[in-house]
Amino acid sequence: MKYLGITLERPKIGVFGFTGCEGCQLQIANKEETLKNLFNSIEVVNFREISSDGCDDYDVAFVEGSITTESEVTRLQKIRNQAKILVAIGACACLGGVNNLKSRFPLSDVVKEVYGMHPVDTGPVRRLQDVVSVDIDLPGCPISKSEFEWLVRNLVLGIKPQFPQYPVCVECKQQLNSCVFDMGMMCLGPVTRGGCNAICPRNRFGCWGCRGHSEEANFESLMRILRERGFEDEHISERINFFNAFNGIL
Amino acid sequence: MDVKIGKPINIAIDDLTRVEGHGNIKIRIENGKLAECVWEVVETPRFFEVMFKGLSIEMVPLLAARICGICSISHALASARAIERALEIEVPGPAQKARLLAKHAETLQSHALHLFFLVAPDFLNAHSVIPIMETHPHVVETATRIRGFANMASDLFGGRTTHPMVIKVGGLTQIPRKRQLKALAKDLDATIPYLSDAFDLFKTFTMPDFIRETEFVSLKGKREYPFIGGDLVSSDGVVKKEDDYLAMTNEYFVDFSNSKFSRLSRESFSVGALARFNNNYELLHPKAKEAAAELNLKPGVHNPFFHNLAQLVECVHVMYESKEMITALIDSDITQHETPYRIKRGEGVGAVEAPRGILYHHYRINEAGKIERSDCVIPTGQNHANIYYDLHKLVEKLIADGKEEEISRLAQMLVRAYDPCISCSVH
Amino acid sequence: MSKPPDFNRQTILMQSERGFKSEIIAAIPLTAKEKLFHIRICDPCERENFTFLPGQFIMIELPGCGEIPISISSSTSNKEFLALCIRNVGKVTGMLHRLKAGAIVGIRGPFGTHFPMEKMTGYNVLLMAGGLGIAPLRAPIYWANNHRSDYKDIIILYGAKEPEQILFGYQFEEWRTIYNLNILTIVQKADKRWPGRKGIITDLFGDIHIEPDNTFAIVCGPPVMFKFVCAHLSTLGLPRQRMFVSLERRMHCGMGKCCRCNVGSTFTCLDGPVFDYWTVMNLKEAI
Amino acid sequence: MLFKTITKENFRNMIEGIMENNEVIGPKSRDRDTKGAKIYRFLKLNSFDELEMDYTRSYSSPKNYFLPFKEDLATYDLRDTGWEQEIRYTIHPRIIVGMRACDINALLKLDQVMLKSQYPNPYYSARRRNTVIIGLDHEPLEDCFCRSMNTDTAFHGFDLFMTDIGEKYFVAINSDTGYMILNRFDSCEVGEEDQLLYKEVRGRIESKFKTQVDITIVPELMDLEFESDVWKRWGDKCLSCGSCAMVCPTCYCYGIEEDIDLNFDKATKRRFLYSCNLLDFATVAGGHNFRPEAHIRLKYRYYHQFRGFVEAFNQSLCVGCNRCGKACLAGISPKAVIDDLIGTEKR
Ligand SMILES: Cc1cc2nc3c(=O)[nH]c(=O)nc-3n(C[C@H](O)[C@H](O)[C@H](O)COP(=O)(O)OP(=O)(O)OC[C@H]3O[C@@H](n4cnc5c(N)ncnc54)[C@H](O)[C@@H]3O)c2cc1C
Ligand code: SF4
Ligand code: SF4
Ligand code: SF4
Repeated sequence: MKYLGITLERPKIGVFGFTGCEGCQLQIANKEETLKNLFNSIEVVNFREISSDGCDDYDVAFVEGSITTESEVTRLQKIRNQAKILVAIGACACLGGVNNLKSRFPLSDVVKEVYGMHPVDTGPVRRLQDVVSVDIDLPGCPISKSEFEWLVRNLVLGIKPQFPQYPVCVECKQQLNSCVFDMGMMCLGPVTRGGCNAICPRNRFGCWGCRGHSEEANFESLMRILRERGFEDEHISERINFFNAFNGIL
Repeated sequence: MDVKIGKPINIAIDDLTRVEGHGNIKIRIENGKLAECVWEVVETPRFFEVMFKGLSIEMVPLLAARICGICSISHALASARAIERALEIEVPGPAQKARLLAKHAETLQSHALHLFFLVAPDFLNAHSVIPIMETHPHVVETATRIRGFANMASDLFGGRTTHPMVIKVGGLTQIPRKRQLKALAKDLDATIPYLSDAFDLFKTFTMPDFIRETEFVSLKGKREYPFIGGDLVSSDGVVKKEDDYLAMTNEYFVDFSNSKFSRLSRESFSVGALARFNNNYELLHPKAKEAAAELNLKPGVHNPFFHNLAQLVECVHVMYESKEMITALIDSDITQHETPYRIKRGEGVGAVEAPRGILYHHYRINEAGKIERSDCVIPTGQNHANIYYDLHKLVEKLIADGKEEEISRLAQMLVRAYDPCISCSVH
Repeated sequence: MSKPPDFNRQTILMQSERGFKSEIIAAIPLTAKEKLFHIRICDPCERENFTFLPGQFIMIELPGCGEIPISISSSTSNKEFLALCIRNVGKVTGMLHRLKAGAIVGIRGPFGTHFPMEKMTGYNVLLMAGGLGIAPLRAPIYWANNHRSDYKDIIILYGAKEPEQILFGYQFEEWRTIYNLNILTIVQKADKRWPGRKGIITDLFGDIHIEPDNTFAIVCGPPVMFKFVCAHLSTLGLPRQRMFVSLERRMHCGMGKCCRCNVGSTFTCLDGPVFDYWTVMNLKEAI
Repeated sequence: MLFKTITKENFRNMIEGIMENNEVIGPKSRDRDTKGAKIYRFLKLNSFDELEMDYTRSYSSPKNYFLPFKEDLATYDLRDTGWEQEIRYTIHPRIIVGMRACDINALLKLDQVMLKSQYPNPYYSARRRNTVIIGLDHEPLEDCFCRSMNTDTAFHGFDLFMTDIGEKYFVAINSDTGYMILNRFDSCEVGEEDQLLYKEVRGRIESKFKTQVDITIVPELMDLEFESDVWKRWGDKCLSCGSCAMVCPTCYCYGIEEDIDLNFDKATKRRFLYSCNLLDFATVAGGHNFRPEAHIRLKYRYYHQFRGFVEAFNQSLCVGCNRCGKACLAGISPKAVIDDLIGTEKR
């Protein structure tokens, strides 16, 4: 592959999963129409979910899931040491994601509730960046294939990708959606990072903030708006903490 | 027969590939005897049952979907159904149809992913689908077409391919417009011919010869091949009500697995495509029955490798049934898509046939509309024990047949045939 | 306010949307961050017709990567190629720095206003640049040389952070001797090997004599520099309308459509980037 | 100007006739708000019955049919060191039914920038020339202030403009295309009674304006009150979400992005509408942001609308539809901000 005379290297990539639903990894294999081109521009050297071929010679590691055990920490550190670029994919890896909902209860109670006396290894929910340094956060729950491909194109070109700084509302308006607030629903679109084409409001469903907060989001104003519209704090807090994207607001 | 007192064989497959989640196979053969054979589930648990606690019911389908990246629609449906039963409300007819269509889309998506991307490489001597793109482009094209339709349908009925947001307590946030349905029907018509390519391919694969008498558990269909709700049935004759699922699953702990094991009439039982096929064959779409005949597949199969073929037959079933349902939707009034509800204290179970087998969600709601207790029983969780005992028998058979060199490959293929969804089972 | 050269409608469409294919004929490293690109419009006819005035800029495009505004830093009489001095700061500039001679890029333009060289006839010209600000000053310097007899004294004051960051230092001697200009440099930080002056650019005012009634000034550099320098010049008695600055703004079109470069009620790409300082003072949030 | 009338029945025939071979855009509703009122948007119509002639105000303006939210400007075939560019401005003819006077006036303002300036925008121009506009009068809503902006009536910029006079529409014809379309279907000459009815309707419309915004000294105030804490007050509420600019019929700020395909042999240059309220609108190389704070960006939007555009074209950019005020969750509306600036709003 060449671009304006520069030979482009196919980056060697590895895809790894930690504590998560593997939905993000699945997105990578999903929408096969472009799969062939995708594999033409990258070399997949480690992707357990779809391939038995596995080696540890990768440049870019895509890592899904949050970190909840010590053995995961060690595994992640190994990946970090190998990869030139480490990309956190999905809400679990970038934010902690829904996994963090368990943190509302003491850890010992959590284990007892599900496993009784049966011993299991688990710990607090950590984002990848709580454990190692992360180069790029690819947000979403799940990630979108088109954004993943866009990221790959940037990586191949050697460009640091610039994610939208603006909130979901921009794209929501561009879809000509009716604002779900007008229909009496709550939405975190005004403070959530855009880039998903407002897929939830498009489906008549408020945004839950899976992509993390937008740059310099105006939380105070949103809280005022939500309260004015009669949403109760308890309800708001539930929504805001769902993906662990807005720590400490409520 | 030569009695070989061979070298000890040690097979340790860490992180089995081409399955969802993390699981290990450990096999040790000493003095020509099976000394150890375990199916280890090492996935880290996420404690969904705790995560649900205290949440409002409206968030439940959303969170439930995150249990699994592949069968998120099933989880959303099972949880919504459980809550709706707790609230004692009925979802409007068109929404029920649309939900079933979403379900079908997922079944197709999941089966096609498994068959073409995860299973086919074993039969085509490849490590993954990537080299197959070069060597067998038509295989990939068939998969792409079928999954392309499935993706389009789940975008339409679920909002996106994974983690649907359209499925909500009481119905759906919206129902596709007729124009969209017509476009989908057209795409489906163009996709159905590709099924025969899939059949041509799978007819060339010989499933390994292995039989272990098994109890099969599934939903019990009344008039239709069952996917959402209804009675529970086992091939050993057990029939139970949906609410009585605990009597069907009987979960217990083993020390080498983070997922629970299950049993019913025997040491283990099996759920999934083969169980549905065996228990509800009569209710399959005529086209699917034809397809089964083409593969020489008759109800009462006890070879676990035939899970693959049963999945293929189900692909036929869901595609033809989807076609009929879409046509029916286009011809009917589809404006009603949700039932308003009042929050009240209650308890409910929702059973749904996920691609990998029967899935149960169970919630208790307090008067404020918050979840008090929840329980989810995952198909792969129910299959773990069966996989474990199958593995034993398979390895013993291979030792007896003197085919030790086959053990590793066939053991992996066996586990893969169940299409396990491990992270889901350790939710 | 002066308008850019007039085009007929056809060329406007051509230039504004299509642009010219151009070949990089040389990419010369100047410092660690800056490179000088020589770019030649591929089509000989288009090359011949391409004219610009000192201070104007072009949009340079790498298809699939992006398009950015860059000042032209070559002589208006150079018909062979355009020189662009580009600092590597991000996506497009970074990619440009990786390109080798032979690569084809797109250019649109020229856009914007120019330094009114014609008005300066008979005057002293004081050119002041900070850092990369020297890039847009090369065109007026060449112009002044080409019309040397039109102007009286020409003085260049150039300030940089460190000696290693001085741009075009290799030309200073030529400018001094052959072009007959006076050029003074100053750096903020340097070790002992630096024989020249240390300090900020306004320190150089002590070294030169400015006749306020007889001088035009051109100032290019970071916004903070305008403030100090222009304030200083006005205390010396230089009218603000005889000081010219070049503003930097974000730009996506160069044609007054994208509004990104809008300051107050003015578009930097149409009414600028070259403004006289009086106008700038009257623009809200200009500096 | 020529005037005719057309019966509602014939109007239906006309639209259906046009629809056979052309794309027709009109107000449609899908959702209802909490009070049960319909929420309208301009969308492609598949049948006449989808067209809602009694619509109030579309949530978003039909601007996007002239300046799409995203638009490919050029495509490239990349090869080795070079590339070939392809630009196409061809556009299929399109009919927009039901545009309000304010929206038509908004187009006229955009024309100033996009057609009549030094560098005409060929993409806009192609869309503008290939779009037939059929306007429609309506009674003002509570918060419409187009009257104050002098955009409550349209005298040009459309092909046909209709006023509902009961059984019939009273039609103003402003272009040859409009004339030809109307002539192909049964229309009638304007009778005395029609004229009376028309006057009555116009009178009724005019009497119903409730919201007034006094903009006489606003351009000056923009400069005088540049440092006023009015801006800070409203800016603190601003979510910097860009909704106002997206729904606005005249906001036209945009950005360019380029993209390359996975084979690295095709590239696209794309324009996307942007908003000056978005955080990175004015950042430049080196990370410097000329408008880092929400209130500065908010002020800038008003500055451009009520001061910058006035200086350039002797008219405000705002047409008074109050779509931005409606769309803004934080309740920032031109009326409120300007009143506050003038000092008429109780502080
Ligand atoms: C009239 C004018 C003349 C200029 N002349 C020169 C010159 O001669 N030499 C030189 O090196 N630079 C010059 N610049 C600056 C140059 O345009 C920016 O360095 C360039 O746009 C950065 O692009 P990038 O893709 O490399 O950076 P990006 O990776 O896009 O971003 C890096 C930073 O640049 C900002 N940026 C992005 N696009 C633009 C844009 N279109 N305009 C301004 N900032 C932007 C971003 O906000 C970001 O902060 C000039 C700018 C203007 C307005
Ligand atoms: S981010 Fe969402 S989709 Fe991705 S792994 Fe986590 S739960 Fe699954
Ligand atoms: S629905 Fe949400 S994202 Fe869309 S405009 Fe309204 S608040 Fe913004
Ligand atoms: S709308 Fe919100 S919740 Fe939905 S995908 Fe976008 S960021 Fe995530």
